[in-house]
Amino acid sequence: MSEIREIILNSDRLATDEYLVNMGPQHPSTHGVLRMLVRLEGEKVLNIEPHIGYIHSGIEKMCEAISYPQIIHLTDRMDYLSAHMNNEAVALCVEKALQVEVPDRVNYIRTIMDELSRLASHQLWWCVMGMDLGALTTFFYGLRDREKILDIFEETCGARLTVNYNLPGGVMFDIHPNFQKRVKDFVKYFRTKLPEYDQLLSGNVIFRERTSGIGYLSPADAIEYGVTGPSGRASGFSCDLRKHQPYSAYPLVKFNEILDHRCDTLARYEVRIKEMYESLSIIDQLIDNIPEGEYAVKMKGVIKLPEGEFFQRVETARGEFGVFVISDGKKNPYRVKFRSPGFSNLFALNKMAKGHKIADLVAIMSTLDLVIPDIDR
Amino acid sequence: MKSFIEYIGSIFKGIWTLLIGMKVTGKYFFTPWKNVTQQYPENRDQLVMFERFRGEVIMTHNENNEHLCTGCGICEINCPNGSIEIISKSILTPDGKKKRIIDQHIYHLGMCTFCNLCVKACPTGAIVMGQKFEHAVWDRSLLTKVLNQPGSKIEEGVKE
Amino acid sequence: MAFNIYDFSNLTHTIHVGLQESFSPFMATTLEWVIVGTAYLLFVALFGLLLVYAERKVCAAFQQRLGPMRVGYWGLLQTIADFIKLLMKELIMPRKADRFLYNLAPFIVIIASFLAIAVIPFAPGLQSLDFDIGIFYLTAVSSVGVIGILLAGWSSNNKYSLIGAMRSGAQILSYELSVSLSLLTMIVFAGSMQFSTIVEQQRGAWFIFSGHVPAIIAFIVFLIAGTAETNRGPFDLAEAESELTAGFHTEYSGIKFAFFFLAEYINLFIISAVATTVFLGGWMPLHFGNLESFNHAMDFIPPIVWFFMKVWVVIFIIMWFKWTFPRLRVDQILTLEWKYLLPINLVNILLMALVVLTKFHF
Amino acid sequence: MTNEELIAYLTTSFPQTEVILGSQYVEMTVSEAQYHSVALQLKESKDSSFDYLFCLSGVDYAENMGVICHLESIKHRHAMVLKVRTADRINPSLDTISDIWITAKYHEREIFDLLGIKFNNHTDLRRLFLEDGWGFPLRKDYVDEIRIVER
Repeated sequence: MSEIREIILNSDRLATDEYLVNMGPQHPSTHGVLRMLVRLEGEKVLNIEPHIGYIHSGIEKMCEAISYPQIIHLTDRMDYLSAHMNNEAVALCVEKALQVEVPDRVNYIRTIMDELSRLASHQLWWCVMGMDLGALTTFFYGLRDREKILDIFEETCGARLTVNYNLPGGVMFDIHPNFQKRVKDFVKYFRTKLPEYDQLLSGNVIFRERTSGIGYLSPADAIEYGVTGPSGRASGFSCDLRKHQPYSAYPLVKFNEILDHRCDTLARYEVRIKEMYESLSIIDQLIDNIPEGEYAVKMKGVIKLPEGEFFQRVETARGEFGVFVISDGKKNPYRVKFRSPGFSNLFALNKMAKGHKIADLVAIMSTLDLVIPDIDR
Repeated sequence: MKSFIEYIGSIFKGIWTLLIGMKVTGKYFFTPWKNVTQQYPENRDQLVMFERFRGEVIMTHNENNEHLCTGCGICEINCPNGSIEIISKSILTPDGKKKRIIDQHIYHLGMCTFCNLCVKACPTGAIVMGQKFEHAVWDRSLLTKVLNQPGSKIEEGVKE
Repeated sequence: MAFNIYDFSNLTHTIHVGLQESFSPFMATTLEWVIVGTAYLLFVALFGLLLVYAERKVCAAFQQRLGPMRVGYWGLLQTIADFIKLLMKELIMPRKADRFLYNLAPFIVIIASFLAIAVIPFAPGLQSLDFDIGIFYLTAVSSVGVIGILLAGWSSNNKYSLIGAMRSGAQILSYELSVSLSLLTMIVFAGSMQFSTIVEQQRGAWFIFSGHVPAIIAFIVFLIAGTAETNRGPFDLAEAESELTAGFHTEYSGIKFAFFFLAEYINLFIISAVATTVFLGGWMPLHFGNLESFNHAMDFIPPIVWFFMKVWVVIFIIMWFKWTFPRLRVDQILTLEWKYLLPINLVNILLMALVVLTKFHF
Repeated sequence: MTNEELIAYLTTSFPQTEVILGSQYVEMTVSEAQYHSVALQLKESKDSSFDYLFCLSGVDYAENMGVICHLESIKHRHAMVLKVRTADRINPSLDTISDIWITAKYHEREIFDLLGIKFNNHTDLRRLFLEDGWGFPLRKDYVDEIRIVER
């Protein structure tokens, strides 16, 4: 047998060759304009080299020319699925620099909105994950439920996706009178729909076979590559900033940091599904107790940060989002750096997908939950 | 023998999970009245946007064709994208003083990101967010709008 | 002309005799060929369009949507509009494609489907080919299509296409085995490979009832393997939209793409029609033992209606698979065949032989 | 370790560096030559064990270029900032730390792309976002008359 193999491998006529395939920039599974140079041997993935920058928009450069409230609205456009968390990061950073204490009401509103956007993001991730694996129906069920959250956003913030709801020192509007009722209705509704997600996908034997044992990322590698968020926590890397460096109303609520030590695609999937349950319980704890008070602190017309360096980390739906502001005392920052979760997560892909099949590469990419503007910035 | 039983068991368990999945989709198939599709152009009349929805910047005018804009330019400063341009002019008030008033409040809808900062900053509440969302036009130049209506003037008693 | 909705043999016989009397034998045979060919072409085109429309509506209903609603009443003319659009599209060919094979591939695929459809008995007298090796012929010609797919993948000089075609080849070759073996199980039961005989034997009870356990197992296996053979549902690896963009027909456009598309749906019809004929009694009405009045009422429904009702049920089930399950991976698809379906099938044949020997059937 | 303990630890371990308490984190400024060895020691040492590099940013300080590393220890849950400045502004270069934290490999590529800081011994130093031949947009003297509109 081995002799035949030898002959086949050495023969000129039957020489095998590696395949170099460009996945993207236009490819159904890259969810945006990401190009991956994939080296294949038949179906097996030998190496992946991500090429990014197709929608690099120079947000960091733009930020150097505009004022702080205006920076907030640009962060919407980075990780558009966690737009509210990104907004909040900048707002918190400015508040920290100016040592402004925001009212409790603001903290509560921000935390509820955070969790709602986390839910919306995870719902979109879930339906897209199903679609990547070929179960097209999940896409519509996920979006159906997400619409309800977007309606809540629209009623209170005025926009569905790029909400721009935060301002330094508070939020832009008070919550809408219907807000609490709508959120409670949604939580009740979504608690009935979440088990359906499990029935449709999580329990499915094909799905479990497709995902378990695929895309192993060891805890040490997760830290080394800086893979945060649900992807990192599925590798046992305890990186939930809501727990470790609580901000807004997170110190007041009880919730579990979901950790999984299986480190594979299924673990990353289940961490996100469990996080949805946690988010629901956080909203439950907060929604009835929103304290009365002001929805924003009165700030100066032109906000100037004191000279210095300020860093704020928040936990978005994809992982750790950091805002690093270097101020020289003017109304524009001297330098702004956004530490985006997708950037670090993307480059762990090669480590995870090497040696698996093309179909697994798609599944692994799905569970990393990449948003390309977040990577390109 | 044990592995054989596991083999048979795995078949039945697998089929069972598949059937559970089919139950979910089947349930929706046989309850078509729960469909969530909205027939968009047909349901235009029922479509009411939320009052805070940010569709475009508009300037409110009362029945006498008067607005609240003083032409101070704060919205122009606050706009991150430069989508607002204020063109003001000087007039002589009846009591003989020179006064700057708004000539044209130009709004580039195509550049606007609907961040609401201009509305938030406006000291007199002259501009608000409108709920219209069907902005598609054939020519890009149509997206540049003049918000104050022709012949309109500032309402009496608005503080500068 | 003696037209009878319950039996088409009079009609076909009258046409045959009429043609023979008016023309020379050669002319008459040629004309018959033309008539039959046109009838099949028309049927396939119309049924294909209907199937595409049905698929879109069914999948919409599974997904809580409405599906096409704009063209015609409830979007009935949507697929016709799509077809016209496809006809008007420019035919694009990659510069380095193998011209001859690239153009040949869609025809091979669609011809294979046409060949297979010839043996399907729609109703009494409505079957153009009825030989004694009908099932054998069907399994033989239905696997010709894979050659077309392999050619398409190879000749379009596209990496995605080639991967898709190779997947499709591996998949269809494996699942051909399961389709044949599950049909073989029923041949053991029926004792014949002729479609008309098989249908006739189910006059009392359909095979899926009279053959009980082994027949049901064979039916399930046939459904799974059949879905895999049509490259549909959870087995659509050859197209695998999220992995290979469009798989083997990535580089095809216009009418050539339409051929692949149509062939896929005809294959769906063929698999359903074979399942109907072999397991669900073909055009035979539903009869229950001694419920005389019920049986009589069932007899009023014409056989052709029975046939298409059953076909639609099977098609619906296959569509249900497609719109519920995630796609399998290429190694899992082979595992499923060689480690699960094949052993089950072999044991099942043995079981069926025992059932037939002991006459433990209805 | 608390910030005070960390300051004490860092001043004793790295006597030739400058350690201050910034607005939030302990900030340590090292010279160009020490940069790599200090970073390595910060990661390897049991007491500090800064194993997680959560942000790496390049800054143009008008007279020279700087790189700022934000480090965290997963074991001890303390964080610090490591700063370094290059000597040259036009052709700045630094030792890479991508052999210490893998994630730095891509952050360094980004810094190289946007600020033009060269990292010695980096295995794969190419532009990340922009085309070859593009300027370094995050430098303060970058001009682009077409795309940058001054207000």
